[in-house]
Amino acid sequence: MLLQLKGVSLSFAGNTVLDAVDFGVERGRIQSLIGPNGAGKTSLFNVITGFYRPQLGEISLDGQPLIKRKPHTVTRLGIARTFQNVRLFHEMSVLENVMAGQHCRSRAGALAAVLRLPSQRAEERRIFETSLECLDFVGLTAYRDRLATNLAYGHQRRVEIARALATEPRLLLLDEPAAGLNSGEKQALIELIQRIRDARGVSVLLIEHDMSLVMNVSEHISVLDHGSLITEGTPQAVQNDPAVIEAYLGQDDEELAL
Amino acid sequence: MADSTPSTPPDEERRGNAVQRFYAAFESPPRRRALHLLLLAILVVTPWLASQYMTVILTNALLYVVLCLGLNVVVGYAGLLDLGYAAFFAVGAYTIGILTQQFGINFWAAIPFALAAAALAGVIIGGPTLRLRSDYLAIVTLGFGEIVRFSARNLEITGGASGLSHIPEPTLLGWYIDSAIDFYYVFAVLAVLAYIASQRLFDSRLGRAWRYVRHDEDAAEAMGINRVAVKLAAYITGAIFGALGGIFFAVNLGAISPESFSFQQSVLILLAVVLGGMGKIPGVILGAFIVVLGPELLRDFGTLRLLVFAVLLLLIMLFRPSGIWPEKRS
Amino acid sequence: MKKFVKLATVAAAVNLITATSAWAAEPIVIGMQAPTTGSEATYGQDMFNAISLAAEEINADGGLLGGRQIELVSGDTACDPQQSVNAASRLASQEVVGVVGGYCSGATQPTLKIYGDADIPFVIVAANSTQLIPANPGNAFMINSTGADQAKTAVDFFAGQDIDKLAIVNQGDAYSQDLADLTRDDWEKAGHTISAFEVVNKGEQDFSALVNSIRNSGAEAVFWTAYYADGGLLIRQLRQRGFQGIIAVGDGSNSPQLFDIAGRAAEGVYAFSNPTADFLPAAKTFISNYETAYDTAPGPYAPLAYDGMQLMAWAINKAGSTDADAIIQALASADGEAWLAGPISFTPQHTLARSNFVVLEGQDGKWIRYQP
Amino acid sequence: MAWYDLFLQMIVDGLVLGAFYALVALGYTMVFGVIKLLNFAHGDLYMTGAFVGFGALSLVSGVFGAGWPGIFIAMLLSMLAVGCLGVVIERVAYHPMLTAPRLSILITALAVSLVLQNAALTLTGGQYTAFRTDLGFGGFSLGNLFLSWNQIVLVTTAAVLMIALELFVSKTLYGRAMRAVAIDKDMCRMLGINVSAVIAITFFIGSGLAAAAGTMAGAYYGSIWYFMGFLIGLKAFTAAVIGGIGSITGAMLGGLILGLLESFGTHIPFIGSEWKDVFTFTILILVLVLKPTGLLGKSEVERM
Repeated sequence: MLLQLKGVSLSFAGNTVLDAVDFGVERGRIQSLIGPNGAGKTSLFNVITGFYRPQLGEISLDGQPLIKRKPHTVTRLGIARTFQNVRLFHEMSVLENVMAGQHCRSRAGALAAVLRLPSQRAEERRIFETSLECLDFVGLTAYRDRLATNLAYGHQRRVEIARALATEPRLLLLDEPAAGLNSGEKQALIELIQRIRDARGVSVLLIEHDMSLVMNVSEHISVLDHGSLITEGTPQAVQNDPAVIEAYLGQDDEELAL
Repeated sequence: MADSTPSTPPDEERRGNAVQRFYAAFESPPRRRALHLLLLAILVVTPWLASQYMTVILTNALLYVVLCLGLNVVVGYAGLLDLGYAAFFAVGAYTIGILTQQFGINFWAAIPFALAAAALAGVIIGGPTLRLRSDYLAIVTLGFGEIVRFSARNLEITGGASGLSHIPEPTLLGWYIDSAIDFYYVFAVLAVLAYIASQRLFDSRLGRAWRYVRHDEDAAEAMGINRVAVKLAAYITGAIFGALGGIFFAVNLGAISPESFSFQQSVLILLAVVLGGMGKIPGVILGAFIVVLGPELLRDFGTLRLLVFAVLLLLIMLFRPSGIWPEKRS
Repeated sequence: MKKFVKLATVAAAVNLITATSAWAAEPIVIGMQAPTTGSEATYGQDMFNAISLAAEEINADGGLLGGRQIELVSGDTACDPQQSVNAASRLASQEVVGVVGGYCSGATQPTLKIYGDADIPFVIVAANSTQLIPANPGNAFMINSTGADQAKTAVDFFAGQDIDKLAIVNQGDAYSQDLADLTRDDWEKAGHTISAFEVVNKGEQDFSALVNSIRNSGAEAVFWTAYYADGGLLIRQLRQRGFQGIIAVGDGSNSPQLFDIAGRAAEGVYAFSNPTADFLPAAKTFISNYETAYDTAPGPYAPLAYDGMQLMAWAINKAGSTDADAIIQALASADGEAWLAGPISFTPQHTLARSNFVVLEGQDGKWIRYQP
Repeated sequence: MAWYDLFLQMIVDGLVLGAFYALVALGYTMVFGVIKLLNFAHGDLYMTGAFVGFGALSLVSGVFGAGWPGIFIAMLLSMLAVGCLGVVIERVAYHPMLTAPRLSILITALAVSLVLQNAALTLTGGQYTAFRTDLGFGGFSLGNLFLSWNQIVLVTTAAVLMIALELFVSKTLYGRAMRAVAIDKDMCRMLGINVSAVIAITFFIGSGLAAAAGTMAGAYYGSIWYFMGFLIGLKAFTAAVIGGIGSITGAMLGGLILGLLESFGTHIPFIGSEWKDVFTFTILILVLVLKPTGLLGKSEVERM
């Protein structure tokens, strides 16, 4: 297990959001987390990445405890994420956006920058090259000097993924990466996710509502409902699980594209 | 946070080009170098052409360039509203004054202590408060600025309300730095150094981190950026710029008193930064010159000049929040 | 600059031909330094008026050095150290022969170095903190008695009122803190008790806590060493709270405006003051000239400012040239020269050799000379 | 004075001072509640209120005299005028900035403060203006404790204004709308509440209260000047923070607490009067760092 959650519970002002969730992601796997709206999927992401602090439970990455760690530490330990509503640094260039990911893999401080020490210059070059490589990986090198905010939405999603890859993660969390994409872009996304795992050896966990994409790309699916994990397994197994069907039928959800 | 909300799109269209130009400028250094050399030449020649009064005013403007570039790191780069910036200016000035005048320590040997004192002050006030929301931070820094001023006024070691006088003039290789022209060159060197440092910081890992944090704290943190540490770095960097200005301010005047480090002083520095355009180095330098030269040119207007400045600040915020320095166009 | 030199040459040439015709002679430029903006603006304006009046009289009498007219240029210090440095540099750049003025010790202090470096004689007419003495490079002369003299006047006065416990309140600026410290030291040296030594911040309105401390300390008298605006508030609140003891104020509060703010509470308040025009026998014509020219009565520093200009003119004439060192020597040699405010001679430290302080008492909304 | 007399006297003084702080703090907290803006110009509205009140008093004193009746009329006129000024400021300066980055709107507020201050500076030439009234020094003594009639009228007026505000906010439609807007503007818009009008009313009331405090302070202390809003603005903000910013009851409580703290703080050994403001600012910083929600404030919603 790369990522392991044990008995994680989270509540806000008495409302239970996550209820004793046991959950794991195996190394080298592409895994999906699905569930109806309000099931607690994004909260689970926020708990893993340190943005929320669960009241109970343990989280570990490769056996290293993550609980009570700040988000930036979690990222440095090897978990990168994207956001449901793209959160790029709008007023900065695409390349500068991606360079953000390299921050936690570099160390030069103010003094080194002011003196332009050789080590700092070498590091800047490395940041530049790594970021360019990540941008190339998602196929957006041509846009590197554009302002992020001027990019098409689909491209913005890819920049966000490149930025996350630039943190050199072991595990990548994607929060609804296909939302707002057209079918061509979705196909490209599936390929990108697979390349991320195959070419870079990064495990992927995604939250997604588009079931055809989920079924297509995932090797393992976990289903969350009302803050509890109700089932897990291969796409086929989950697809046929009566508990899943009930969870989704329990509410009228037109996004259910099974 | 609302900080990430984009403003009007057409403006950004132009800025897209600005960034392109920014990188393009890197690719054609000869033009930049020529411009820099020209400005440097003007800086060197000016005092030989100007009257003593002009030299003094320009020295003052160069001091403000240093201070404004320092505050620009805090406000422009990292997006932290600091209303007590004069406090760091004061810490630098008083530390040098006390060490050289009361303890007889050599001026140059005292500089590291003054810088360390400012950095320490930055840590003490920034450490616990930088995690606060931005408007709380503004008021805390204001309170801190007043505390420093009141302390300078009340303590014996700082000379009370009269402040310190007879701060010895520094020597450099046996040469007494004491005339107006000497100090003009001292501040010219400081301003050039501050300019280079600002430029290099902007263009570094830390400089980018400041901008990430300013745009979207959560996204920055998700990218592995420790926002409190990064803000603290901005705060300390700004403190050191301010202290550097204060150190030479003290030896230039030879006397310092608490009134030089009032809230109005902090506001004036902030005004220059906002006027020129937060985060834009050439704009901030222009702002510093306007804030110093403007009141001198408006001398005959009396108190009206302060009102003119206040209205100007308001109009800038309402109609051109990015400052008067133009965005580059393709 | 070139043009100026040319003009000067022409003027000199003309001078040779037409002996001493006033219109042809090169004017003597004198700088005035005082705050004409900011909270102390009225004092500064008053000083400028008085200096101008003196200069006009001298010019009408045929000017200086055998016919050269005085030309005045002004520098506004706004009572702010940095602004006063700018103003002083500007005056120095205008190649003034001398400077008359100086109000607000804190703002005057940094200008001393500028005039010292530029070798310009400086007659300080109002600022009187003892902090100015060590900062004087030798070219400045203080014709107002110093804080030390005022402290002595205050101590003599309070001692004469059979008082032991004195409360001193200052405003945390250079001038009032200096006066407060000096008075405290003198008072304690005289074997008396300081029952409270307090500071208020400029612009504060509520002094109730302070008044409580003072009353609680058993003070028999209160000495306010700072300016009239906040002093008025303090006097009012002291009397409102039933403080019955003596209240006295320093020369920063000897303005008639104190009565505006303190109202009836200012009745019976004492003030230590440099001689204001009303109490100077020699100032009768001055007052009427001033009122004709400016449509208002001369303020507390008008006589000293007038004297400052007269002293500078006297020194230039005595030096016989506009050479700075000669003028400085002439100033230092002043021996009982007198215009409105009494004879002027200097100590080796270039401060007034005698104390010019008088005691005033508030009666019916006016200051009158106090006769013990 | 015996210690208990002093103690009582300090409580009385603290209450008077606290009443001023509370009135000004209410404006901070109300504006902060509805648009999450720290209105730097608020202290200067207090100053403006004092000058307008002064002008109004000289107009009406012919008819109503310059005693409390005249002062009350002047105060009401000043509240009205400064209330409108507050609305104009909101419309002209803050409204266009509501979606801008927070840094921009904070600097805008600072700019408005400087404009008001320097306008007053220019108009008055930086001079203190004597605020002449017919108020006497009368009062009564309880033992060594002295209470002036003016103090009693002042505290009563402040209390009446604050009770009226509390009733307005809790009982009227607009008051309820105000609270709703403070919680969720978008939802209010959907429900058909005129959010702009509610914000305008909030500014009107907040500014009006500052003007009331300004006029009363002018009449009580007897002099006004352009910079009088700075220090009280800072202190009222401190009061609002102590009470919990955004909470109306908190602002009142905070004002009283700060008034008492200052009244007592001056008597703490080693903290002489020269350290008084350092003491206040230290309290402000400590509260912000240790308990930013203050005594009665609600904790902020989780991040993200």
